Amino acid sequence: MDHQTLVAVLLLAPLVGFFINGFRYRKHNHLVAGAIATTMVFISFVCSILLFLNLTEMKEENRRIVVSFFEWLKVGNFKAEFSFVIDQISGIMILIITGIGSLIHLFSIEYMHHDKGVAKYFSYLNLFVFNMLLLVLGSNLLVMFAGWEGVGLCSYLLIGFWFSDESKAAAGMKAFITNRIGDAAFLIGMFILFLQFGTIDFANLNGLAPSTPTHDWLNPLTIACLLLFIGATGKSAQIPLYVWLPDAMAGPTPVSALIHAATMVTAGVYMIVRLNPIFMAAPNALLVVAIVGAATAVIAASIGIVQNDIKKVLAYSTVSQLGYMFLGVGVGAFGSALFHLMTHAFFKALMFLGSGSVIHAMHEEQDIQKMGGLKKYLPITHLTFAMGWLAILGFPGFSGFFSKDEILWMSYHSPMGHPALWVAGVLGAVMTAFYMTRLMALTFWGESRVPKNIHPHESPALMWIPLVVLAILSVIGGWIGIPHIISEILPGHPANIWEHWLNPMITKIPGLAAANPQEEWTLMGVSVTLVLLSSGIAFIFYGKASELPSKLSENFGGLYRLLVDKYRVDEFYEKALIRPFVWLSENLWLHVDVSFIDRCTHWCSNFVKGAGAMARTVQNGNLQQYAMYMALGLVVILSYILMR
Amino acid sequence: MLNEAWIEPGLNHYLMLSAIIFSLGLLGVLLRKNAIVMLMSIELMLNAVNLTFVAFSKYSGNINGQVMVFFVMTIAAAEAAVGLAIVASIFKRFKEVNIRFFEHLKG
Amino acid sequence: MPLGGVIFLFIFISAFGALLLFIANRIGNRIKSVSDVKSAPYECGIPGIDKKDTKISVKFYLTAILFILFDIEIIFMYPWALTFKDFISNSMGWYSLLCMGFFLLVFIFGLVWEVKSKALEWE
Amino acid sequence: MGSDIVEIGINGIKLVLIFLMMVQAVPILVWVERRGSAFIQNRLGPNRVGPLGLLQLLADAVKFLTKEEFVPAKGVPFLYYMAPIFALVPGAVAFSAIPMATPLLIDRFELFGQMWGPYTILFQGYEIGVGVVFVLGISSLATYSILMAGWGSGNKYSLLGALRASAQIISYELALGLSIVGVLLLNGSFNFGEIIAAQQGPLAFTFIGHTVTVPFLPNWGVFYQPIGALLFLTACFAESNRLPFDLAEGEAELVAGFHVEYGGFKMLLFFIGEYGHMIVGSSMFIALFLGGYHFPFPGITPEVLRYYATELGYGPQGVSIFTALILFLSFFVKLALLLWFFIWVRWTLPRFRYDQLMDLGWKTMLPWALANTIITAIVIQISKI
Amino acid sequence: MTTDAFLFWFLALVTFISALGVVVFANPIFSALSLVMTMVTVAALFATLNAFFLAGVQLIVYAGAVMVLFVMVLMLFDLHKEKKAFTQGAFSGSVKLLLGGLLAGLIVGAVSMSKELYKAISDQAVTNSATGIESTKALGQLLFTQYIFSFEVLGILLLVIAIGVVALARSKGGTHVK
Repeated sequence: MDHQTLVAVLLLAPLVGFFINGFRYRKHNHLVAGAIATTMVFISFVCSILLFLNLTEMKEENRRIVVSFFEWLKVGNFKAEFSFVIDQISGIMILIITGIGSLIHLFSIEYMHHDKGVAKYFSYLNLFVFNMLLLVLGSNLLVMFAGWEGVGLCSYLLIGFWFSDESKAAAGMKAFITNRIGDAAFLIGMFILFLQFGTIDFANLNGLAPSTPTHDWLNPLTIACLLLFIGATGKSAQIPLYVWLPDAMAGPTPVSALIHAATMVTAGVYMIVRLNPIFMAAPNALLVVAIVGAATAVIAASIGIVQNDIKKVLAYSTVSQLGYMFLGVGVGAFGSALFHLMTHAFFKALMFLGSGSVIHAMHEEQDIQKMGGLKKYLPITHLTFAMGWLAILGFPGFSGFFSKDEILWMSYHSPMGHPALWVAGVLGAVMTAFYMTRLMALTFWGESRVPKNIHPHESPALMWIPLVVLAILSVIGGWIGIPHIISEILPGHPANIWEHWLNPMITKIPGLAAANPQEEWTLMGVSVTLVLLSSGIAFIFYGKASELPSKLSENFGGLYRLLVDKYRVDEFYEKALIRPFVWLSENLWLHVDVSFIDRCTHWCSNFVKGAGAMARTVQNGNLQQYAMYMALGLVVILSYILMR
Repeated sequence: MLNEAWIEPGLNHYLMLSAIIFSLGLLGVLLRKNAIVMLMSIELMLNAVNLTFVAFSKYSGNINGQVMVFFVMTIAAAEAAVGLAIVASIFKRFKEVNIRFFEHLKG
Repeated sequence: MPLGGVIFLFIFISAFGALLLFIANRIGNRIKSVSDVKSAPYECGIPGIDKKDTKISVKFYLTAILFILFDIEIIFMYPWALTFKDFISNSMGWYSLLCMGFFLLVFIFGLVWEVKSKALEWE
Repeated sequence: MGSDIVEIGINGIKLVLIFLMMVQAVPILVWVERRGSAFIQNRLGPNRVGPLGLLQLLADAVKFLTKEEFVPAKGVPFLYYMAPIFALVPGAVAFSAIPMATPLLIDRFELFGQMWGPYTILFQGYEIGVGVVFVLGISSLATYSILMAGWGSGNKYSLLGALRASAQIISYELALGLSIVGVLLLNGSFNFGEIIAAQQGPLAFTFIGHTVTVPFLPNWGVFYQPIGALLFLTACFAESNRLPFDLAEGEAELVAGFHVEYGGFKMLLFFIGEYGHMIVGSSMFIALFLGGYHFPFPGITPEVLRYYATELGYGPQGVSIFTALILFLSFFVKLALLLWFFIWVRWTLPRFRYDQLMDLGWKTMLPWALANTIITAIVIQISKI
Repeated sequence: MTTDAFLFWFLALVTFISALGVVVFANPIFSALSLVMTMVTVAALFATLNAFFLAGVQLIVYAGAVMVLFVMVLMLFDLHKEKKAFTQGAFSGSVKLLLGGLLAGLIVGAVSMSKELYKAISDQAVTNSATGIESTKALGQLLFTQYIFSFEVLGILLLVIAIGVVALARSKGGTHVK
């Protein structure tokens, strides 16, 4: 098969699945619908592998597959092809999306089998995969934006999947509206880029990016980059638009795993990596990205410490990890950010699915205070979850270690970084270690606090097979990107495949000094030690069922309440943005609209009414008279043309 | 006036004939009350246009015009089918084909 | 130019027929005044009902409409049949077959639908 | 029609002759029909007037001419008279497009003190490049005669008969039109001349690289398109409103269909029209499926005939006339046999019910014709004939 | 006056008269039959323009199918000569007549004053073949290559119409059943 067919199959297979399940969602039971949907995504996965293999066989200089289907839009000098590009970045992304996607589809078959709308669920999931592929593969901003909107829609549909519950429907709405704010910014950023460069094609844009960075805050490039970043904060749940993601946990758990952990929320990171030459030309924007990323990492992690809902903990963890990715992006370590994106996709999908398994076992109970000691009931889930736990901690040798360490190191070492960013990153990592250990301890270890009427049981094979696959990936996934200093002490000096692979696509950081191994070892040692320490404390706090947590929360009541209330951001938004807006609207309505504009319009309408009464004689419903006017117009135009 | 060159038919002759027939069809649409006759007049207009297409096709040596006529015929036949079906279902209920009567069907 | 022949034949036959009828009219047994009974529409002997408002099945024009639509589809097959061998010699036979295959698929779908919807049933 | 006045004249006379031939065939056919039906039904038929009742025709003509003339009270006189006249037109016009033999070559000759010629006179009314489409198009005009008659009579029975007849005709026109697509696919031509020329000689075709020759069979379309031929012939029966498809007349319920109010010579014209349809259908069937004017023996080709004629000492003009006449004989015999077949079927099969008739047209013949088309196309593509 | 010219003028005259008949006959059935005549002469005009296949299609589709439908429906409805066949209103009527006349006059005037278009290239054109087979084949080639999309869409359009017409014929007429 040639590339065109492969890409077409890759894209269309999920869409076909969407149509099959979507049109017959009342007829299909969970096995039929699940089999169709999973097969379709698996077909896509196979296509991705084939394409990726094709990619590896190509020469390094022009390692890209461009497939153009048709010209989508052509207005003046604005031209957008409906075309797709597969290069080092999107090649990896499609593997992640379709690979993890098919695992999660597989998991969903059993997880959703009690649900009535299971075929609808699968059709949405397939539509999501299609849109995500559109987003990732699009060779220009417009196609990407189409996918961007599409995943937003699917996210909305899936968060509000159980829309009969009002709060869940509201959560979907919240996600949608919050995303919309970001999307508007994204769109404006896109327009500015087009005005600036006259193209929206990624290859052309990246080629046209100025080589000398601009430090002007009001430079259109900086503004465009900031606007695009606002779009990214919407989709990737960063400050200030992160509030939707925790609420998005209202959706089915596999959805959280696929959309709100592994793929969609990383779209912002992907977009910035995709446009890295442009962003490199606007260091001010990158600085903002780094600060926002670091802040998000710390704040989200701190909220995560006190959450009791298993999925909420994971949600804040996701926000925090996304913060890491943006931190990496912000300091110019695009490759490391993408690396963390991948490892995070592995272990966070794993943990979400694991939590899904737990929730399934607990009969829809999500409060970790009511769990504990689940180790003996759910051995496989516990083991795999523990792998994810070690990975997210950054335990040496696990995947998260390599990627997180790389970002931390770069935030210190890169000329665009700053020690303060490193400190923030380590702080975030320490808190991450704390709340993840707390989660493990409260859920799996210690005394059982399970209510009497619930009898936890291990999930069926269809559910734990994806867990095992993801656990293996979480453990070994990091070894393709071993830092130099570690590879030097390892036998055979394994190369950093990841860096080598992405090298042609990533702009070099100007003025990057050679790494000082001693410095790097030190920093790594510090962060790992702190992380281990923190998880040890958490284990003592929660694993041993001590009194310490409650004492602490009493002593630091204010801080604790603040954390439990998630820094009262939602309330702040309510007070600072929504209320004034409503007040303004009401006043505008009462004083401007009713008393002034309405009068104008009434006058207008009266005028129109009068004029209409006169003109009505023309508009009498007589078809032949209408035809006569047409003929009259024809005669007039003809005589004008002839007499000219 | 009636010299030899004028008698020999050329593109202009066909165009003029088509214009006249088109105008007749137009008058039919404008003046007749019977909806079916109006539909027939529309067919007449379409035929006139087809004639123009074919004439241009011949005199420019371009077969595209004939393909267009083919399509126009199809669409015209389809239009007649739908139009007559509508008129027929109105007639079945109201026993009326006067176009002015159709105005009362709105709303 | 065969067209001249066609038109000639058209006119000739019409004239011939008219002439025959005229002769028959002249020779035929002509009646001075045709009685009302004789000229009344044939009604099997029972008194004729003046009202011509007979209910005639809508099937007739439905058949005619469907005939138009299917007839056009068949007409579209003629240029295809004519050029099929040319397409084959340009090794585009399968392409041509595929194009017409899709068209025929729609055609068959329409036919099956009409049969299923009982539009072609005559009680 | 021709390049000079004499050629135009010859062609005009030829057209008139073809038309008169068709008209003249009708009394003979009526006689054959009556005698044939009597033969089939084991009775005598007309046998009083003249030998074997042959002069019955003449007596009938006289009777028709002297029938009384009037227009029904509710009728529309113009349409009432136009309908029988128009019934003649489509049959004759379509029939003239079908070649009946090879062309005649006329040497130069002197007339009115001037030299004329040489001419090539086609043994057909006129040669139409898109003959098949032409014949179908002209035949489809036949409906108007029926509708005009039905309306012009001002009688509800005749109107109902006309509507039934026209619904039947158009329904079967679909199957008719579709059944010849296979032939068109095989020949890639609308021209009767080319289609007939392709059917010359022994049955020979190429199938996936192998050339198969059957020396004792002619290369006729009916061997390639048996289903198409069957459907075409059936549709021809329906098109000419013959039994078993004579629902339009329906003696029991419609008393005679659209010509219930007609009598005398006008009725005769309708008869001529009906037989004209039979003749057109038969000759088109001959041209498409039965090798046209070619002999059923693959050995006797026009070339062979020309050779014999040359051997007999004829000049080019004589050779062409000899060949054409012999081939015309072949055509004529085929036509006569087919017409007899029409008559035979009429007196053998009972009539369909109207719903059965429509079902046959729409639900049986149309799908079969479609299948035939598709299979033919696929076989052609695979075997690359 | 050549044969071609004679044919053209004869056909033009018949076409004009029958087209006029469509508009002026008070009895719709005569209008329809007049239109049939127009269709047939237009087919003949196509033939004078060497579009033989189209002439045949015109006969089959228009004269043989569409007009049969018209005539059948008119007969089914039992429409007789209408007492008021034309819309009333002397003023609008005259304006409409004037418009029709003006339109025809403008086009005819414009055409007659313009030079002969395309005279030079008309000789070697593919559409000038005597038998019409080449032009028909070219038409088929074009239909199945350049216009293939329109062709398939037409197929679907016809299907939609077939379904819609059956639905319409079934409807008891009107959505507001009182």
